[in-house]
Formats: sequence, C-alpha cells, structure tokens
Amino acid sequence: MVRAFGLGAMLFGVWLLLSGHYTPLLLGFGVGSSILVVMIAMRMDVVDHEGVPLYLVPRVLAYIPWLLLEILRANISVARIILHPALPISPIMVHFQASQKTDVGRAIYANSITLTPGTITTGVEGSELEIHALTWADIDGREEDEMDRRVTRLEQGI
Amino acid sequence: MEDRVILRVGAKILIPYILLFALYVQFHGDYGPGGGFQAGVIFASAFILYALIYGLAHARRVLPLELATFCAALGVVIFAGVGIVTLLKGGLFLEYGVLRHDPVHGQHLGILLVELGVFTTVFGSMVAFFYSFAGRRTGRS
Amino acid sequence: MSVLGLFNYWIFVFLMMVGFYILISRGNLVKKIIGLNIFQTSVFILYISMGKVTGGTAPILVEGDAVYSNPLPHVLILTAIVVGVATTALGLSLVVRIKEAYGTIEEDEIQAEDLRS
Amino acid sequence: MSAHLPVLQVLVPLLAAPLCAILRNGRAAWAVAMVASWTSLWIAIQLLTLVLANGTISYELGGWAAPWGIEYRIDTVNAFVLLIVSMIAAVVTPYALKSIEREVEASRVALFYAAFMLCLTGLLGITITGDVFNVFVFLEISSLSAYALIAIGQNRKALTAAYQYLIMGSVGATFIVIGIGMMYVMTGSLNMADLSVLLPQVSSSRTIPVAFAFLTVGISLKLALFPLHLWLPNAYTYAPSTVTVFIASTATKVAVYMLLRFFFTIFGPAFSFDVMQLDRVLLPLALVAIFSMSLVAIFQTNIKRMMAYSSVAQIGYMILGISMASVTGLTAGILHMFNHAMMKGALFMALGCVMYRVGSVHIDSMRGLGKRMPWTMAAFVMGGLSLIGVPLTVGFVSKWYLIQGALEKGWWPVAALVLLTSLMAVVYIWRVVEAAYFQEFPGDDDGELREAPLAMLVPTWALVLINLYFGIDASLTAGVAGAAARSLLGVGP
Amino acid sequence: MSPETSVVLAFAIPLAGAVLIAATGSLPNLREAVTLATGAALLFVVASLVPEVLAGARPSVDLVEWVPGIQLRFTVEPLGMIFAGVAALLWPVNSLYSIGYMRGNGESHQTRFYVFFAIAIAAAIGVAFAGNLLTLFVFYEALTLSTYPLVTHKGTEDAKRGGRAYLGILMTTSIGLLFFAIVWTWQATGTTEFTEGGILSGHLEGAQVGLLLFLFMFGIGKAAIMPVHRWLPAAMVAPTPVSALLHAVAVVKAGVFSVVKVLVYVFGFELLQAEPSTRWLLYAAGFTVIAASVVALRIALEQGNLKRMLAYSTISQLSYIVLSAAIFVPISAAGAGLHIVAHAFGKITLFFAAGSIYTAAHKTEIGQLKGIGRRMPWTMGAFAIGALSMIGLPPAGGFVSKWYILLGAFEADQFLVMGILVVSTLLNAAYFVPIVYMAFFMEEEAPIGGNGDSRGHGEAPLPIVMALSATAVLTVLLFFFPDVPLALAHAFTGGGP
Amino acid sequence: MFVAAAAGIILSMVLALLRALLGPTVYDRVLALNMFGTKTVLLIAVLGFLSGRPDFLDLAIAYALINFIGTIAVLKLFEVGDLGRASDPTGGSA
Amino acid sequence: MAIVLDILSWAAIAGGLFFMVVGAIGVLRMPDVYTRLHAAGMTDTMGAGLILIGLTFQAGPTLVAVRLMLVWAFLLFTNPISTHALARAALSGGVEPFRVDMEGDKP
Amino acid sequence: MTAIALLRIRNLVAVVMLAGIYSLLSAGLFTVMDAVDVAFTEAVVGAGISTVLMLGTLALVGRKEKAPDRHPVLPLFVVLVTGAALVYGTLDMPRFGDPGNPIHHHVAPRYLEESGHEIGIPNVVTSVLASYRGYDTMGEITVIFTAVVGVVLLMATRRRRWPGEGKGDDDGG
Ligand code: NA
Ligand code: NA
Repeated sequence: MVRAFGLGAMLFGVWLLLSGHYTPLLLGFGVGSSILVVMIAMRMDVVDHEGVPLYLVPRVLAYIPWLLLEILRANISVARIILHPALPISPIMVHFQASQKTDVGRAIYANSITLTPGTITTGVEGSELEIHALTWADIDGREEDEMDRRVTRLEQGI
Repeated sequence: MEDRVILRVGAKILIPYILLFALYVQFHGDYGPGGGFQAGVIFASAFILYALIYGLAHARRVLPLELATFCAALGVVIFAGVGIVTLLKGGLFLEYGVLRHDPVHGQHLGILLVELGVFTTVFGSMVAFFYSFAGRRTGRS
Repeated sequence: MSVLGLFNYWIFVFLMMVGFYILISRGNLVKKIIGLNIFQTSVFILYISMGKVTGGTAPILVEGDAVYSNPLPHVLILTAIVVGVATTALGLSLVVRIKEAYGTIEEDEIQAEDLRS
Repeated sequence: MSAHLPVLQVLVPLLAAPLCAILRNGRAAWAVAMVASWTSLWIAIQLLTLVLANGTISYELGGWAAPWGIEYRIDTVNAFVLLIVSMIAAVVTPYALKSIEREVEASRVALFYAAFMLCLTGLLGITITGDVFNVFVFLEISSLSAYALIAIGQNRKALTAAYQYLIMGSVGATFIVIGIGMMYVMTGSLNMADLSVLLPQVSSSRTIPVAFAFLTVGISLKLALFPLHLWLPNAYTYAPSTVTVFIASTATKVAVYMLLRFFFTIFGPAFSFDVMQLDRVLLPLALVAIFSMSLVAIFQTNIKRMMAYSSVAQIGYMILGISMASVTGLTAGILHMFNHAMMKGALFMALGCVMYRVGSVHIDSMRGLGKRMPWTMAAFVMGGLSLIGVPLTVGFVSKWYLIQGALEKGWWPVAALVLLTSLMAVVYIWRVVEAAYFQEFPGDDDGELREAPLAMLVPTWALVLINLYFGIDASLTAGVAGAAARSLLGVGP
Repeated sequence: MSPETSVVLAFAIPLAGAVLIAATGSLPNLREAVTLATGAALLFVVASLVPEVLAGARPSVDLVEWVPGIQLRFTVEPLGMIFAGVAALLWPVNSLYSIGYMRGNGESHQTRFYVFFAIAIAAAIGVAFAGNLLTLFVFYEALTLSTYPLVTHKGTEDAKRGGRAYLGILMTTSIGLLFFAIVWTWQATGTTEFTEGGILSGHLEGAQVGLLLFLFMFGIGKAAIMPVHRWLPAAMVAPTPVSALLHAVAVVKAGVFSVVKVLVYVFGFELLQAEPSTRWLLYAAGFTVIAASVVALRIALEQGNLKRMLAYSTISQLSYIVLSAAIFVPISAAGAGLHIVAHAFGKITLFFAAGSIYTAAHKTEIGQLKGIGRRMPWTMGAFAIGALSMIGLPPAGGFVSKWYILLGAFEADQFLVMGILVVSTLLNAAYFVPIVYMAFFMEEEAPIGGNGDSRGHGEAPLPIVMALSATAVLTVLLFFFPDVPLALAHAFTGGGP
Repeated sequence: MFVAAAAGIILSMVLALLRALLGPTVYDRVLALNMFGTKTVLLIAVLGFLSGRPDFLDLAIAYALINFIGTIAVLKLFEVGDLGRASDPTGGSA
Repeated sequence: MAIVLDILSWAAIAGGLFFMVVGAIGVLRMPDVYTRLHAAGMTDTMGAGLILIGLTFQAGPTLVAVRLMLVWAFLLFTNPISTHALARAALSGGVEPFRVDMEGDKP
Repeated sequence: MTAIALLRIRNLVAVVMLAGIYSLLSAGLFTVMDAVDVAFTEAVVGAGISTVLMLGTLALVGRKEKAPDRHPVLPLFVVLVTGAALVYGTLDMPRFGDPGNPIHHHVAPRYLEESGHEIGIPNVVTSVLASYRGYDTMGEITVIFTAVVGVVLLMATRRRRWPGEGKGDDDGG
C-alpha cells in the first residue's frame, strides 16, 4: 500500500512537471490519471520492491553524479580510440562476480557498466555478469570494482 | 535460459510512467500536439512492452483480448453517443455547443468526450492487433 | 524560383513512385505492404507540404501575432495515417493466414500452388 | 427526429457494428443487424420520398456550415443509391442467418455481423456525404470490412483474393487521396458543392486534369472497371455466399455512383466530356469489358466465378450509359445500378442456397438440382432471364434505355454489341439451366438433398419478385433514374 | 361483361389455369379436367369478343405503365382477334388430344407439360392482343421461354440439342434483331403503338426502311423465313401435341401474325409500296415457299420422317402468308389473315394424324405408312383432308385463303407471286398425294424382325380420334363458312366484308 | 547556431543510416536504427528551439519511447522468434 | 549572466555534437556489432546528454528545461537496457565477437 | 535513399526496420513543416505500431524474400507514367510555402481566426479534428474498429487444414 501511494505520488509529480497547466480540471485529470495508472500497475503486478524501489530513490540520486563523471571519462577514452587512425581495439569477453544481493542491485550495476562506453553487460546469470569490453584497458578492474562497491552500498543503504 | 533481470526490472519501473505519459498526452491535446489517438497508441505500447517482456499470457491476464476488442467497440459508441446526446438536446449531430449553456463550454466538453472515445478505440485496437499477431503460434516450435 | 518551389513536390513524387514500384513489382506479400506504406507516407508528406506557409509555425495558437501553417491538411493526414495503419494491420493478418494456408508468401509460388491443386 | 434522418441513415448501422461485436453471440448479433438494416431501409425510403417531394436535403454535421464543416447532401441520385444499398442489406440480412451458420465458424459469427454492418455503414456513408474527404474515410470503412468479409470464405483462395483486393483497393484509395489533394490545393475546399463552383475557375490549369485522372483511375480500381477488374472474380468466387451477394450487389454500384458524382457534379459534364473527352476512354473500355468478360464468363465452370465475370461485363453496361453523357444514357446507367443489384443479388443468393445444400457451385454440382431444389433453381433461372434481358424483367428495362441511348447518339455498332452480349448471357445461363434440369443428379438417389431452408429462399424470391415487379412496372425506377440523370446533367426538373 | 374485362380475362384465364393445373398435379384426372375447363372458358371469353370487334369495337386495356411514356397495353383489333380465336379454338382440342397422346405414350412430367402449355397459351393471347410493339415483344419472348420446356420435354440428348437450337435461334433473332428494331422504331417515332396506316411514315425513308424491315422480318424468327427457319425442324424432337402447338396453335402463328401486324400497323402499306428498298421481302418469302416445298418433296421421295416433312411444309405455308402480305395490297393481306386460320386447322389435323400413327403403330417414317389407312381409317381420312387444305383444293379451307391471295396478286399485277403459287401448289400436291395414296391403296409391308407390336394395331385412343376428327371438320367447315374469319380479315385491312 | 546543431545531428544521422544500409548483420541494423531514433529525438528538440516552439518536446519523449519499444520488439523477434513468448522464464510462457 | 549561459550552452552543444559524430564514426569504423555498440553508447549518453544540457541552458528555468531533462533521463534509463538486449540477442543469434588475436580468452 | 534501399534488400527484417527509419524521417519532415500532431502520429504509428506488427508478421511468415525472377517492365512503365502525370500535375500547383496558395484563403482562415473563441482551445488541429471535422474523426476510429473486427475475425481462430491443401479446390467447397 505504501508503495502504491509512493508510486502515485511520483506519477503525480511527473504529471506536474510535464503539464504546465495548473487549472483545477487538469490537476483533477492528473490525480485521476495517477490513480488509474497505479491501479493498472497493481493489476500488472509491477508494484513491488523491484518496480517501485522507493527506498533507493535518495541514494540513487547521490550515486548519479559519480556515475556521470565515469561516463564522461569513458566517453573520452572511447572517442580517442575511434579517432585513432589505427583503431586500437582488443575486444574481449570477461566474467565478473557482482557483490549485490538483489536483482535490483545487480540491474543497477549491470546498467551502470553498460552506460559507461567501453564495457557492455551481455549477460547476467545469478550474480555473475558477462561483460564485453572494447580493450583490455577498459576492464582492468579499477573502475568496475569501485562501481561494484558503490552500487552494493547503495543497495544496502550503508 | 538466462535470467533477464535487466529487462524485467527496467520494464517494471518504466511501464507506469509510460502509462502516465499517455494520459498526459491525452489530456493536453487541446494545448499541444497529441490527443486521443497518440495517447491511445502510447497507452497500448505500455501493454505491448509488458507483453514483450513478461509474455503474452501474462499480458492477457491483465487485459484479455476480449476486453481490448470491447474497448475498440466502446470508443466508437462513446463518440457516436456524444453525437446522439447532441441530437437529443436539440442540436445537430456532434454539435457540441448544445451540451452546455455556453456553447464554448459545450465545445470543450464535447471535444473532451470524443477524444476519450478516440483514445478508447485506439488503445483497444492497438492491443488487439498486437495480441492477434503475437498470439498466433508459428507451428515450428 | 518558380521551379524551385516545385522541387520538393517532385522529391515526394519520386518517393511515392518508389513505394508504388515496390508495391506492384515485388512478389513478396509483406514487401508489397511495405511498398504501400511508403507510397502512402509519401502522399502524406505531399499533403503536408501543401499546408506549409513560409515563415509560419505550427497551428497551435500563441499570444500575439503569428503566421500559422494550414491546419486542415494536418487533420486530413492524421486521419489518413490512421487509415493506413488499419489497412496495414488487416493486410498483414491476411499475409499470416496465407502463409499458413500455402506455406509461402511469394506471389508466384502461391499461383503455382493454386494451379497445382 | 425526421430532420435527422440523413445522419441516422449512417449512424444506425454504424452503432449496430460495435453492438454486434460486444454481444459476441451470433444470433443476438444477427438480430441487431436485422433491426439496423431494416431501419436503414425505412430511412432510405423516407429520404427518397423527401427528396422527390422537396428537392435536395442538406445536413450540417457538428452544426458547422459547409465548407467549414462536413455536409451531408442528398439529391435524387444518391437517395436512389441509398435505397439500392439498404434494400439489398435488408434482404441479405435474413438470408445471412442460415447461410452464415453453415459457412462461418460459430465463434466468428457475431464479428461477421459487425463487419457486415460496417460495410453497410461505409457504403451508405460514401453515398450520402457531400464532402470529398469524408468519401475517402467511409470508402475505407467499407473496403476494410469487405476485405475481411471476403477473407473468411471457406477456401484458402479467399485469402489471396482478399489480399489482392486489399492491395488494389488501397492503391485505388491512395490515388483518390492524391486526386482529392490536388483539387484541394487548387481550390482550398473539400465540399462537393463548393468545389463544383470553384473548379471551373482553375480548370485550365495542368493540375486539375491530373486530379481528374487520378480520381478516375482510383475509383475505377474500386469499381473493377476493365482492365482494373483483376481482383473481382476471385473475391466474388471465394467469399462466403452472403458476402458475395451483398458486395456484388452494392459495392460496385456505390463506386459507379462515385464516378457519377465526380464526373457530373464536381467536375461537371462540360469539363469531363468536352475538355477531358472522357467518353473516348470510357466507351472503348466499356465495350471491351462487356464483350470480353461475357465471353470469359461462358467458359467458366465455377458458377460464382461465371457470375463474377458477368458482373464485370455488367459494370461495362453502366459505364457505357455514363459515357453517353446524355439523359437517356445516364438514365440507363443509373437504372442499371438498381436493376443489376437486384438481378445479381437474386442469382448469387440462389447460388448461396446451392452452396448451403450441396457445398459447391461447380457446374457439375448443379446437375439434377432442378428437381432437388426446384425453388432455388427457379430463382436462378428467373435471375438469369433478367440478366439476359428478357422482357418483364428489370434486365430488359436497362437494355431498353441503353440501346435507345446508343441509337440517339447514332452508335449503331454499340447497340448491336449490347444485343450480342445479351445473347452471350443466354449461352452461359443456359449452361446452368441444362445442367440443372437435363442432367441426372450424380450422387446416391437417397433423397437426402433437400430444398434450401425457407429463411434463405424467401429473401431470394423477394429479390426475384422485385426483378419481376420493376420489370413489369418500371415507371418508378426509370422515373427516379431519369430524374437523377437530369439533375446530374443540370437539365430540366 | 365489358369487352375490356373480356380482354383481361382472356389473358388471365390460361394463367389461372396454369396455377390450378400445378396445384392439382398429383390428381391426373382432376388436372386434365381443369385443363379442358380452362380451355372451354377461354374459348367462351374470346368468342364473346368477336361480335364486338366485328361491330367495330377496339377494346383497349392498359396493364401498367412500363417506363415513363410506354404502357404495357392490350388493344384488340381484327387480326389479333383472328389469331386469338384460332388459339382459343384449338387449345381445348389440342388438350383433348394431349390427354390421349400423353397417356397413350406414358410420358413423364405431365403436370409440367400442361402447366407450360397453359402459360404458352396465355403468352399467345398476349401476343394477339398486344397494343404496341413492346407488349408484343414481351409476350413473344414469354412464348419462346414457356415453350422451351415443352420442346425439350423428353429430356434426352436429342431433345436438349433440339431445345438449344430452338432457344438459340429464336432468342438470337428476337433479342439481336427484333428488339433492336423496336428500340429504333421508338427512337425514330417516339411511339410503339400499333396504328392504322403505320407509324413510320415521315420518320424514316430510303434504305433505312428496307433495313428496318429486314430487322423486323428476320427478328421475328417464329415466322421462319429462310434462313432462320432451322429452329422448326430442330423442334421436331418434341412430343406431337407440342408440335401441334408450335405449328398450328400458337408459335409459328405468333410469328406470321407479328409479321403481318408490323407490316400493316407499323410500316403501313403506303410506305412499303413507296419504298423500293422493301421489295426484297417478296423475293425472300417467295424463295422460302419454293425452297421449303422442294425440301419437303425430297423428304417425301426419300420416304423420310413424316413430321419432318410436315415441318418443311409449315415453313413453306408460313411464307405464303408473308408473301401475300408482302404484296402490300389489302385483299392479299386479308388472304394472309385467312390463311393463318386455314393453315392452323389443316396443319393441326396433319400433326394429330402423325401423332396418332405414332401412338397406335409407333411409326414415324413415311415409308412405313403403306396400307395404314385400312387400320386407321379415321386418322388417315383426316390426314387426307388436311393435305387437301395444304395443297389448296376444295373442299378444304386452304382453298379459300389461297384464292384471296391469288386475287391480291392479280390486282397488284404480281405475276411472279402467281407463278410461285402455282408452282408451290404443284409441289405440295406432289408430296402429299403419294402419302394418301400409299396409306389407302398400297399393301401393308410385313413387319421387319423384332418390331412385334406393329401388327395388330388398330385406331388410336378415343381422345386422339375425337380431336383429329374435330380439326378435320373445322378445316372443311372453313371452306363452307369462311364468313367470320373473312369478315375479320377484311376489317383489319380497312375494307368492308 | 541551432542550425549548426541540427546540421551536426543530421550528419550523424546520415552516418547511422549508412550503417543501417551496410548491415551486415541484422543486429547492426537494429543498432543503427536505435541510434537513428536517438538522433531524431535530439533533432526534434533542436528543431523546437529553431522554430521558436520548444514546447513540443512531448514529441521527443514519444519518439524515445517508441524507439525503445521497437528495439526491444526486434530483438525479441530474433531471440525468441515470437513476440508472444516471455523472455523471462519466471514470467511463464504464453 | 545571459552571455555566460549562452557560452556554456553552446559549449555543451558543441561537445555533444562532437561525441555524437565521433560515436557515429565509430559505428562505421568498428569491426563488429559488439564493438559498434560501445561507439553507439557514446551517442546516447554523452552526445545526447550534452546537447540536451545545452538546450536546457537556452530554455532557462522553465518547464521546457524540465522536459529536456526528462528526455535525457529516459535515454539514460533505456539505453543500457536496449544495448544489453541487443548484445544478448546477437550472442544468442550466433554472431561471434571479433577478436584481435586468439589468445584473448582469459581475463 | 532509404526508399531505394528497400527495393534491394531482401532480408525482410532489415526492410521493416528501414521502413521504420523512413517513417521517422518523414515524421521529422512533418515537424519541419509545422505539422507536429502529424509528426507525433506518424512516429507512434509508422515507426511504432506498424513496425511492431510487421515484426510480428515476420515472426510467423519467415524473414527472407525470394530473389525476384521476373523482369518488371510493366510495373516500371506504370510507375513512370503515374510519376510523369503527377509531375505534370504539380507544374501549376502553388509554390511550396507560398502564402498566396488558395488553401490558405478559403476555408483555413476561419479555423485559425475563429476557433479561438468558437471552440476555445489553442490547438487548432484539435479543434478541426474533433469539432469542425469531428465527423471525419468518428469515421476514422470506425476504420480502426473495422480493422480490429477484421483482424480478430482472421486471426482469432485456430489453424485448420484447408479444403484446398493437397487436393482440387476449384469449387470453393
Ligand atoms: Na557502455
Ligand atoms: Na562501460
């Protein structure tokens, strides 16, 4: 129930951000729409800890700036490779052990890896991630370990 | 088969916002691009995404094909029904002005209602189309 | 200038004809429908280009004086797009059924099958 | 409520369709279709009466005056076509009950009636409207439902037939949209009456003739005008019997009506015939269609297909009448729309009865049916006589006007060809008659094959009787057709 | 009963009869009683019209406005009265004969036979009373279609082939030519009403008149002018009562009747005489008379099929009628009208006799007839009277009509026609006389092996004998009392009796 | 300046289109399609500023959405051969 | 202040364009679908992000800015999912990853 | 370019995706020409639903097109004639963007000038779509509904053996 309310509130928030017309009628529609969507979502069975990870919201917000910085760095390095006349790549597939306990956590970690150019999560089996990297250097383990730690912390609220 | 955790979690989070966006498009069609038609398609696309990731059987449990076709029919009835109400209120067919004392308010209300009809039909139709195609076995399994 | 003002029409006519050509020259039933889609979409573009006013803007009223493009072609084409997708859906469902009944979606093979039986 | 009859004409079947779909029960859907089609017939009769008494009726949808809004505009011509369409629908619906139960799976029957009502809606909508783009919208309603209706035939060829029809029909519709667009860009209007005023001002441009050409080709595709008829024979042959009856009797008529509307009302006869020299195109096409398709019909062994080719030939008769661009010629064309609807309706209904009992309409399956299904075969013979143009049938009335029109123009060979093709109709009809009456029933003589059910025979004979009634007393139909022709040509009352 | 009522009744009675016959189909005796009663009723109604028409009445009834400007209309005038009278008089006789024939030969589908027979009679009445070209055409076609099931009655391959030729030729000519001619007439004159003196005068001239005449004459295929005569021999597959119907009661009579009517009331003799382009009709008819007689003679000499010979005789006799009308003078036209009656009585007698022989002896070939007169004296006696009428000798009706035709030819200085008449009379005599001679004066041949029941047969069943005696008597009566038909014939050509 | 941005985006669209045409595998085409979609979203955003009506960004959101779902659908087709079956075994099968 | 914003904005847009075009070039230059995915990722993340940020500066503190950020958020959210799905599909579709040498099997 | 590629490529999935791109491109053009509502619709339909439906079809019918084995001379001729006619027809059409174009002066001005107080909503396209030409829109959703009826009629049945499979089937039996 808390999740449903939480989802409804978030939906209404998005509505307010999108709308720009704050008349009673449209606000009413906003409330109605949010309620309708929550009802459908419940019927779809997506209102659970995975679908509405309320507890993660503030921590994710804190994680994002770091992630963006990582993304920028990775972008620059891949851009360098692309613009290099010799195209110095050495693609490789590796397997990582993720330290997260939940699927949500693993999903955040896997997606973070994919978001940073140079590495792509190609598979998730239990806690083992399969990763395709553009060069050896991309997968030397430093950023990934750091990321793993941060995501696990985020997940566990440490 | 591998575990599709990434898709599953992603879709779970995303779908409510797609639905909401659809309703936003529906109700802001008077002010910007969009309206019943676009909203209906987007609303349906949330169900399509759901079916793609969770399987058709799941999706049909949430929204059976019968309900989708019912929606497709209902929208037409809503639209034409508005016209019939205007007839009964002494106007011509779809003359929304007679719905309220103030013709402009009447127009507003009429457009709102017929857009709802459009939304209902389009949403139901798109889902019904998708179900029909996705639900047909290839026979080569 | 005079010919330049028509040039865009000709591009759309060309696209239209490519779609039309795919439609009538290909034997694959799906490809025909794709050709039809392209044909129709190109017609839609032609319509919309008729409604454009140089220096105009989208016909959603704003404060102050503005030149708007003609909304009527937009309305017509909205309808036409919807009709197009309806036709596509129905056509594709026919293709699926034909495949099930004949085992092929190539026009000549279907004809051969019909002759054989 | 009578002020709203124009919109109710379309609205009644339109609302019946979703109702049928929602009901999901075949019988209930049938009942809805019955009510809708007979109401629709009643409205059509009222409208024709009103138009004959008071002249053209205009109805502004949404309360917006034309050309800003969409207008319904009913004159003698389309009131007559509305009557044809709704009359056939009213007769077909009771017929459908048994026929469809036999030819369509039970789970699909309710949706069948929904599609049927939509097809009716579309045809009525095309006919009644005074707005060219609205024509396109309702054209698509009727076309899409027709594709689906044809595709549910029992033979797999029904699917390819429907597909072929879909492709050609969509090309036709797109051509029509192109034509409409060109008219629109030159005038800024979509209203027919408005266009008829505005077009002459710009008709010297190069755009309008091209628009005219695209509209003509597009409608001709829908019309199955030779040589654009390729979709028709298979579609008629493999569709369920009821569908063949309905579509063969109405869809091409409405397409002919569209041609009339565009040629005479919107572009005007002066432009169509003096500037575009339309007669030079239509006349040869019509003649080739009449002759070649009659010839092809003779060699068919599937009787539905035979009748389908005959239809292409008969469309040629209508176009021939139009190509004369005279009062008599147009009267012949318009009258034949009605007459052909009635005769082909009766013929296809009789074939549907055969299909119901025998399960085939191959000529070999017709053997000995004269004795086994006397009423059915008698109906077929009567319809056939009408098709040939034997006196006291409607077919004769059509030929009367057609030949008179040709002689007025001094087209002697044309008149002779029309008569020659009537004789070809004798040949193909008589092939069936001989099979039915002079050949022995091939199966076991255990008497299991009975006459078709009454629910099918009565509508069939209703059409047969209409064939006879309006063949004996054609003053009503010929009078209305004549009035319609004069109004299209803008002469006399 | 007003004359108008009688007109409608005359048309309605056979139709009502058809319905009743169909309804009583399962009870043969009742069914045939209905047939006879209907015939009698029709005869009574038609007879009641004769005095009125002779007195100058022209009762006219509008059935329905067919299309704006054209009525389906019955108008009784003397020529139509003649035709209707013949049909009404011969139908009951023919019915009587049919009862004997159908039962005697154990034919199937008898109900269908009587029903379509009655419809055909209704159509014939419709043709006779038609007030305009369109009405004429309507019932002309109805006659073709209603006799088709009769022609193909046996349902054999032969019957089907015959039926196909019958229908094919009659429909081709009527739709292809006659209908065309009618529309042309309407288009040229704005009317299709039969009018004294014709309607075409002043509307058409020159070669157009000849062309239109061509369309009409060959369009009316039932008149069997060569080369459109072929349907008549083809239809010989039909049972004999049907042949009688075709040759005497209705079908060919409808043909020549229509020809005469079109010549008199559509073209008008004045126009026809004024336009040289119409001359061909005389030659075509004359040629047919001679050619058909020659064919008949050849059949007789080869001792071929009797009915086939009679068919060619009919073709020849029909062209007499056309020929005499084609002289374009009133008196020969009156002869033509009278010859319709005379030929009807004579030819029906001949066919009855042929059917009688078939029923009693199962003989169809001329060569088989030796000595048959002694076994079937009534039949062959009647045959002899019929033959006399065909040749045109007293005391048979054929003599009277031929006399008038000859008078007409004389009046118009048509020596060619006179020559044709003389030659054809000789030819007629040449093929009829030997048959009569064979029947009465030659010895019966021994039956050829296996044909067991040809020995020991006697006269045909009673209804047949009654019917053929009646028609033979009528033939003779026509010679002695030609007044009524003659008066009618004169009335329609405008002259007094 | 917006024009320059639009031009740059269009340039990269052309490059993406090139990849879509070159293939060679369908996955390359999907990749190109997806990329193309993203660029269209940006182009629309820029065009909004260019025409002075940036309030039509809803369009961009819709594009992005459709692009995403389309991509998932194509991949689903290739991976499972059927749009109706669940990707996830825990999701059951149709 | 406006000028600062403008400069920032154009810088961001220029940067975005840079990443976008480089990403596109990468998609053309890379040898197989997996390596191309890395290049494509640049477009969605940095390319789109910087351009949208640039536009946000242009829009100022309005709802337009909010919407621009929503677009980016959406892209950031969906990009890894579709990239992952694509790679996954390619692998299961039997497309062998390109290797520079054959010894690259161990981490 | 996309359109031409569609002609050549025989992998149908690729063709479908290129058609999707074509649709996106045209949606871009719509935006440029101020038709934002149309662009929105084309995007969600052309690139969205159509593509998904086509993919759904390909999943059922196979993904390869057979190599064409005919010489498409007649189609080419037809297309050339049609195209030439269209080009000829455009010669007298109003120039692109010309504000003097008749369509901007006959019906449209009323929509642009009056809808603000007649209907009271800023989006003129919505006003015309839902009110002035609302009846067309009702027809439009009826078209969609018709397609649903048709598709469900065709697809919501079990597969069955066809009477024609493997034996003569000329009689429609
Ligand atoms: Na990445
Ligand atoms: Na990475």
